Amino acid sequence: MDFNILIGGEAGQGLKTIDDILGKILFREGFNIFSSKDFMSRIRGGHNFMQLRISDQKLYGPENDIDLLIALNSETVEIHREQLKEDGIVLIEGESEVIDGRTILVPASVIANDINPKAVNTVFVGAILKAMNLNLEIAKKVLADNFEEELLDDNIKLLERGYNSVEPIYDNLEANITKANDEIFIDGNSALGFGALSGGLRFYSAYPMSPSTGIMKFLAGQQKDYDLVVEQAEDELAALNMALGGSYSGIRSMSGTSGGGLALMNETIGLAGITETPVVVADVQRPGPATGLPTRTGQGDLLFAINSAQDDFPLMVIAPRDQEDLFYTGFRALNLADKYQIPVIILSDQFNADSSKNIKEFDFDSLTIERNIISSDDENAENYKRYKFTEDGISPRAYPGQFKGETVLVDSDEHDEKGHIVEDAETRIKMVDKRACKIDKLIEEDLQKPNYYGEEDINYLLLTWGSSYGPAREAYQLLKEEDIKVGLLSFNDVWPLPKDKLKELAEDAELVTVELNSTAQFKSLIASETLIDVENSILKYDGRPFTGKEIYQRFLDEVIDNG
Amino acid sequence: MDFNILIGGEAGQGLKTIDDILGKILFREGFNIFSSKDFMSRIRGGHNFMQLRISDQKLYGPENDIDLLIALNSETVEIHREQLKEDGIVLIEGESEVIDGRTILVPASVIANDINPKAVNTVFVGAILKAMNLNLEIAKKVLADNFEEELLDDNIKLLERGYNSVEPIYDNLEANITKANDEIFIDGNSALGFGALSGGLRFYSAYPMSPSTGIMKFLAGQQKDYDLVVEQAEDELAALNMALGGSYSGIRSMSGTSGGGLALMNETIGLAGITETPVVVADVQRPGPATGLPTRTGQGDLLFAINSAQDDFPLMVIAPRDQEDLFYTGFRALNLADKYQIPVIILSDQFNADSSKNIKEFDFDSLTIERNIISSDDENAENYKRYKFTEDGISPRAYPGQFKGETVLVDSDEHDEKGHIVEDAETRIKMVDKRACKIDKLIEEDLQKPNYYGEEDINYLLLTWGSSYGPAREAYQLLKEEDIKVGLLSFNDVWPLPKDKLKELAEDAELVTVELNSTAQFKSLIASETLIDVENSILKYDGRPFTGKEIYQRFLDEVIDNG
Amino acid sequence: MANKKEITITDETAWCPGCGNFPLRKALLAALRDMNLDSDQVAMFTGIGQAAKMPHYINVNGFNGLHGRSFPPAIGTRVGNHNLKVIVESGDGCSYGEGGNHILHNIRRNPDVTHLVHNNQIYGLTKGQASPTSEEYIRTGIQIEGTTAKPFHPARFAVGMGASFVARTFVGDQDHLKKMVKAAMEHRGYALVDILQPCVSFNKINTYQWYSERVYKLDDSYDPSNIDNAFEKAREWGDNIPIGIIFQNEEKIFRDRLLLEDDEPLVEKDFNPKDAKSIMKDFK
Amino acid sequence: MANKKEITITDETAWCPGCGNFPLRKALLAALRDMNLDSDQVAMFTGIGQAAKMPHYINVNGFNGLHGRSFPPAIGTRVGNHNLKVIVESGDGCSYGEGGNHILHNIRRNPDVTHLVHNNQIYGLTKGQASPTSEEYIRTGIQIEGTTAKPFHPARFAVGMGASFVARTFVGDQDHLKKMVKAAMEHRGYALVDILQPCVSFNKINTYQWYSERVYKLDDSYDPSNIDNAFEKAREWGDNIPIGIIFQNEEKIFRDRLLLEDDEPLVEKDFNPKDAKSIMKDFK
Ligand SMILES: Cc1ncc(C[n+]2csc(CCOP(=O)(O)OP(=O)(O)O)c2C)c(N)n1
Ligand SMILES: Cc1ncc(C[n+]2csc(CCOP(=O)(O)OP(=O)(O)O)c2C)c(N)n1
Ligand code: SF4
Ligand code: SF4
Ligand SMILES: [Mg+2]
Ligand SMILES: [Mg+2]
Repeated sequence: MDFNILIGGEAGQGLKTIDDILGKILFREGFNIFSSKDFMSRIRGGHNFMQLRISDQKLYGPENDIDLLIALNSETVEIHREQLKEDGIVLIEGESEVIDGRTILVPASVIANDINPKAVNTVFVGAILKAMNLNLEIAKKVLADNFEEELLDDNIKLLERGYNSVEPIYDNLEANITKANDEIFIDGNSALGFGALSGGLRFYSAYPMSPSTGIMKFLAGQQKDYDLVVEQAEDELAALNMALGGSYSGIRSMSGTSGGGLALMNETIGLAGITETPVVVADVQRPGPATGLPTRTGQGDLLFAINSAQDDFPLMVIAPRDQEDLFYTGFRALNLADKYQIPVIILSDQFNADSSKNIKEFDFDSLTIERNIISSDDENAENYKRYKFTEDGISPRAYPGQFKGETVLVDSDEHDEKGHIVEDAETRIKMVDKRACKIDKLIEEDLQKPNYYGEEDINYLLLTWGSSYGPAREAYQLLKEEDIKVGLLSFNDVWPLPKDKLKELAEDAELVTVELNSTAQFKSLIASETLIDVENSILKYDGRPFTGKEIYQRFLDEVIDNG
Repeated sequence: MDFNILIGGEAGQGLKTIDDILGKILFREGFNIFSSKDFMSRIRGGHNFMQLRISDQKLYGPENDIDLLIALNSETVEIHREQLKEDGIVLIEGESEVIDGRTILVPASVIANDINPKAVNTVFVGAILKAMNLNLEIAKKVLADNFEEELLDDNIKLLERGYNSVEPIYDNLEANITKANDEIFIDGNSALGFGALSGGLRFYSAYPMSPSTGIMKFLAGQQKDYDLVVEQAEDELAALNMALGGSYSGIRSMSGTSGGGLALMNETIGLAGITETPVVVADVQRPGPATGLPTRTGQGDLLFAINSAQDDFPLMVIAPRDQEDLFYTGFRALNLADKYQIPVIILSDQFNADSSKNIKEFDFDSLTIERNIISSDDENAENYKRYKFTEDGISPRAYPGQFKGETVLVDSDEHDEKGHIVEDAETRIKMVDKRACKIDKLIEEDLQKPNYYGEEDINYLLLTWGSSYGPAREAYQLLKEEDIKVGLLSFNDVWPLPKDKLKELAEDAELVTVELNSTAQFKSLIASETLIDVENSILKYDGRPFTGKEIYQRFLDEVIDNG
Repeated sequence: MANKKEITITDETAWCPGCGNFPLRKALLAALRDMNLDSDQVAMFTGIGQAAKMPHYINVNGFNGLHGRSFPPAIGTRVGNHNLKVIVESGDGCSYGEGGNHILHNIRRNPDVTHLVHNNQIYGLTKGQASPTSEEYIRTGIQIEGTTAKPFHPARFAVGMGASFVARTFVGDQDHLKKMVKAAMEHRGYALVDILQPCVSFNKINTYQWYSERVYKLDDSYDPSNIDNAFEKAREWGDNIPIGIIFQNEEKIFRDRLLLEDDEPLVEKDFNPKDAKSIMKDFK
Repeated sequence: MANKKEITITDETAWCPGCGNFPLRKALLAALRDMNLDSDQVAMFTGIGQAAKMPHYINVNGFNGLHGRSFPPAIGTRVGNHNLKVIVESGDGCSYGEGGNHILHNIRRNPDVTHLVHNNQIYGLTKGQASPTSEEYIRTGIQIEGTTAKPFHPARFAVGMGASFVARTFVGDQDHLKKMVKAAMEHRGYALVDILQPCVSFNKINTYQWYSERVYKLDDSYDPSNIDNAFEKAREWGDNIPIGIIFQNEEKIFRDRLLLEDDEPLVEKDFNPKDAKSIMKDFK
């Protein structure tokens, strides 16, 4: 089964509530679920839509063809009519013009008017559940979790009336419930924030920017339960500099933004580099440049993130592939930043951030925090040198006030072991080399290999970084079903670039990157790092995510037909 | 002849005056001259030095071995003793301890005390000229140009007394005067500013930052004679945004900074990209990251400049190779920015900026300003569309108020032909493609090929971008003298990268980039753009420029011996 | 179609129904028309936010730049062509938050620019975080128990800084708003108009009602040239919020300090590279 | 060697002989010693400039960050460890120019931070361009006929903004300077000390003599808790320049508004990933 629901309407009509509640219900019912969102950059009006795809199989991304179209206004039908499957069904407000036999009218406003005119959306949820032939048991519990007590009764009434207003259509969806019990249903921004919080994050300072604000919101909400400070900075310059100050004082600190905000943090990323102050920055990408398409998705910041500031210094860039990865990356990035005393940039994107799916519960047993801060019995605690030369380039880290009589001095100028300004050539060279060699150790000890899906013997290799993994994974499966000898190499760590598996596979396969940008940035990166020629790139830069079928089709058209 | 003078002392001792005056004198005498500076990031004290190299041959860079060491303090002798040639001479203040037979005492303070205790430096100039066996005629004229009338007499007296205080040492330097008459002696920052001014620059807004401030200073000084506004901005964010506003209003506008300031301009460079607002930014590089080595030189911003902001958009990066190039680039960059409606980044560096050499007078006959602003009889003047789709991607440009009843709207969001915000996929794709295709035209019509020096048949190819050209040119000559089959390919335009000549030469030669950074950024760029493997890189990242001999020697050690 | 020169507004906007931006735009249009300005004579510089979308909805020249950077491009345009009437317009977050350094230093420059700030005391476009002007007891998804800083008071700040024109008005009073915009545009120099503008979607505190109950007009007895009075009035906030011209003073403007020879706009001046040739003699 | 805990100063500096930074450092050292602070108990945050080199010349914890960004890292450290005495110190260009937005908003946060600004009315390290506080008639290589903006007056601005402690002092009066630094450090909240500091190399206007002839001390009759008086005093500049505490007021500080459970510094708290496990139930 592969069942796809699209809910569309104006911003401000309460789409998100339908989506949230329905998503949770379907998740709790036990379906595999993938939920994605398409927002406009406005608060009211326009056209927004959400997609809920359910299946008995694990899902990796959204799908264009619609089984059930929930139209909160008639414009939604206009816009999405083409996507409706032959046997697709439309659920729409009662007053609207009927399109064909497969359109079901929901008298949502009429029903809502009786109880709460603003709660049209709950009526719709009821109607949808009936159409899908699911019962209301779980739905009521979800409502109870979502509404304050004084609103709950009304909403349950609305749900039931909606439920009773239509007839069931699908009768065997429930047969497709296969999901395991130990799963959660989480969006990418929350997963990333959750991962960082689990890593002992103490300070998150950021300036609101779509689509990254969800991380801040998740974390802000945890402040009462955890020893955590979330501070809205006056601008992105302050945001990251504040985080550096937090890190300097010894606490784990992080910032988050989107590309335009990252573009204000460049000098400070260099500061983290030269002062060797650990810090994590999440760049939740959207299309640019400048303001671009504020609420949409893209993967155009790869080379910009890697080349984050003037001159050379070590940094790491990680592009988590999905919600699960976002959690573990949030955790791991803090560990790596501390271990190597470097800035770590996490490249997420709107698609990753705003989509939810069912994933395994996070494995907290696997998580160990490693601060790499020296203790008072360390030999380096006396006559403390913040930038002591060591074999692996990593100096003993202490924080101000930690050791009686010792001070900690960090400097944005080139400096000596104590942190004092220097200008001599010899120290400069040693310090550049010291900083650079930390990356060698990172490559050896901590670089995550890309995930490989496929056989040994392939003709084509799909290459993804970050969130294109999901749709590409689906495409990979579709292609394999056609007996095309294809593999998928999905990168999470992108800088430094793990090369071995790529080199091995590249020997016999034709390479194809799949990227949401217009210049094939990953192809360029591969060329500069390995001199390997990527023959094809499936690119998209309209602000919308890939679907698996789309990649599949374009692969057939652009790669095989041209091959 | 190759005669090298080093003048050293503390900051604040008036070294720069000696250097300026002596440089001008030697230039006017008719020597080929190369003058470079090594400053510390402080105002007084420390150790600064300047080098004046003269020759009968054209000079391309500085030289380490010293013929004449002018020591304003004894520390200077300590520091530079090693560099002194066997027959080198030291001129030093009278009171200092005598080092050997080749040390000449100048009773500069004693002489100065009589007339003006602060003018020790003029005494030194006199002594140096005598040592070099040059007469005072030109020197007096230079003093007259440099000093206000009330100070002139005293300074001439000081000059003469200095002259009379020592004996001549070299007797045939004058025989080496070969320089043509139609030359000028100019530093890189002035040359760049001069080029831009000649290009009709109307507005320069910047925030002071070493080593770029000289551009601003040059231009500020022209404000009374030209229709030009130089504005010191509150920060770099303002600086570039102001320049964009100038350009929007229809005037040529520019900003300048160093790497740390460029790191604050990234978002705005993207804004120039998406609004298609022409603008030129000079990044006068210094070692980084962050504050780094503020007064020293480096070439570490190449990849940072190319990947200037989030997501993809067209821009151009030019790295002028010397003072002559800086002038023409300043001019040309404004033309190209206007023609393609893109941001153009000029990558200079401290070595380029603060060095002076004798070059041909600029050829004003070759300069034509091309604004590419439409006039009122253009068919596009009515119902004006700022972002009209055209075949080559270049839309007709007009400025606000230009046409009665027409408005000009530019937008940082993705937009339609009129400049209004859009979010639809179709327009987004067309606009990205429109912007991107401007670069195809640029590559075809305007991209400057690298200069090639050498034969057809070579074993080794030196590759430089920007200012390393000079020292590499000298090294190339030294290597050729050893019958090594070497060529030199010197890039000026680096983004987009002109590839043809490189591909042609790379077929049979071993490639060596020569760069002032620690990661061989040009090598990476070549790999990503051409898949060509650069086998060797001669790198330096201590903040000092290359010398020709140094590259020559390292070539022998690192390339040939390892080859 | 209206005469192309005439300033017009669009039917469509991306603003929420009931938003204070609509009456603001209405009064702005009326002011510009009253002043007989053609669409090509006005240039509007905005940042990013709901307010900042204004140049898409009113037919004047527009530079819709970056969040926080509405102001600097206006300076560039003042340099290039001072014949244009220049309006800088944006939200409170954009103008006082991200753009704080620019207002600080442009008060010092005192350019001939009208600065209209849609002060809805909230970040609208990003869905309701506290802005610098939010009341400290506001609760949002980020400020879950109020803000971590006391509010920024634009008029107080601007009078403190010595701005040459400081006014406050409210979208609920069309005549007043129009009057303030006109006075600002007629003022020679920098003129800040802080405009109280309810955000019906996200600001549940500072509603139309909230403002209506509190604002009062400065009457004729108030002397806006007296800095001490101005500072006192500028500090009033809470139960009584004065609207009107709080401070005004004629001073040198930015352009007066430039070293330009004459009054011809730079954009209209010709230039030939050879005009610069003589500079070469300095390097001889 | 002195007791390691004791705060000491270096012999070597990169400052010019005769620079006002020396007496400034001397008084700072005296103040810190008077307060019995050990070197490890103080953390100093600076930007870039001559003034900003201070942590290299006095032995306390130091974060010598970016030009204009001296302040934000201090906030991060206040979050992590409020047991440290935090000083933000930098030049006038760094603090009021490039860093303008941070002072604006940190006055609103009112963190427990002492802000020492070496106000030499010039950009020293970059060799003498006008700073925001330069007199408008200054001539420099860039401002060839004076500045294009009127000067920024730190005290006026800070009082205008409602800073909780605003003082001005002069390096020529060691006792006063020391007293001001101590008062600022004892103040609970944000304390700005604008320190008049001659730059002997580049500022030929505001010399020791210039300041000495103009400064006068606010006497005991002056009440720094009265905002109207403060605004009047804060505006005095030119022939008579008041030094002393111009305004002071106790208010909520930044830390008071955080949602932290107890007073233990975050840096000393333990954490186990499993503590966060229960959040998973929200996603069930
Ligand atoms: C550099 C940068 N940071 C953040 C954002 C995200 N952003 C867009 S609008 C906005 C706030 C808008 O608030 P305000 O200026 O008050 O305008 P309003 O929407 O309330 O009219 C923010 C934070 C951005 N576009 N660019
Ligand atoms: C982003 C950035 N812009 C510019 C500079 C160059 N810069 C260094 S110090 C300085 C001015 C210093 O003036 P001030 O803060 O008054 O300190 P002072 O040297 O006078 O003590 C400038 C502009 C820089 N380092 N970084
Ligand atoms: S979000 Fe608020 S300010 Fe923005 S348009 Fe809607 S009501 Fe107006
Ligand atoms: S330049 Fe001025 S401020 Fe800097 S050290 Fe020298 S005298 Fe002091
Ligand atoms: Mg707002
Ligand atoms: Mg200063």
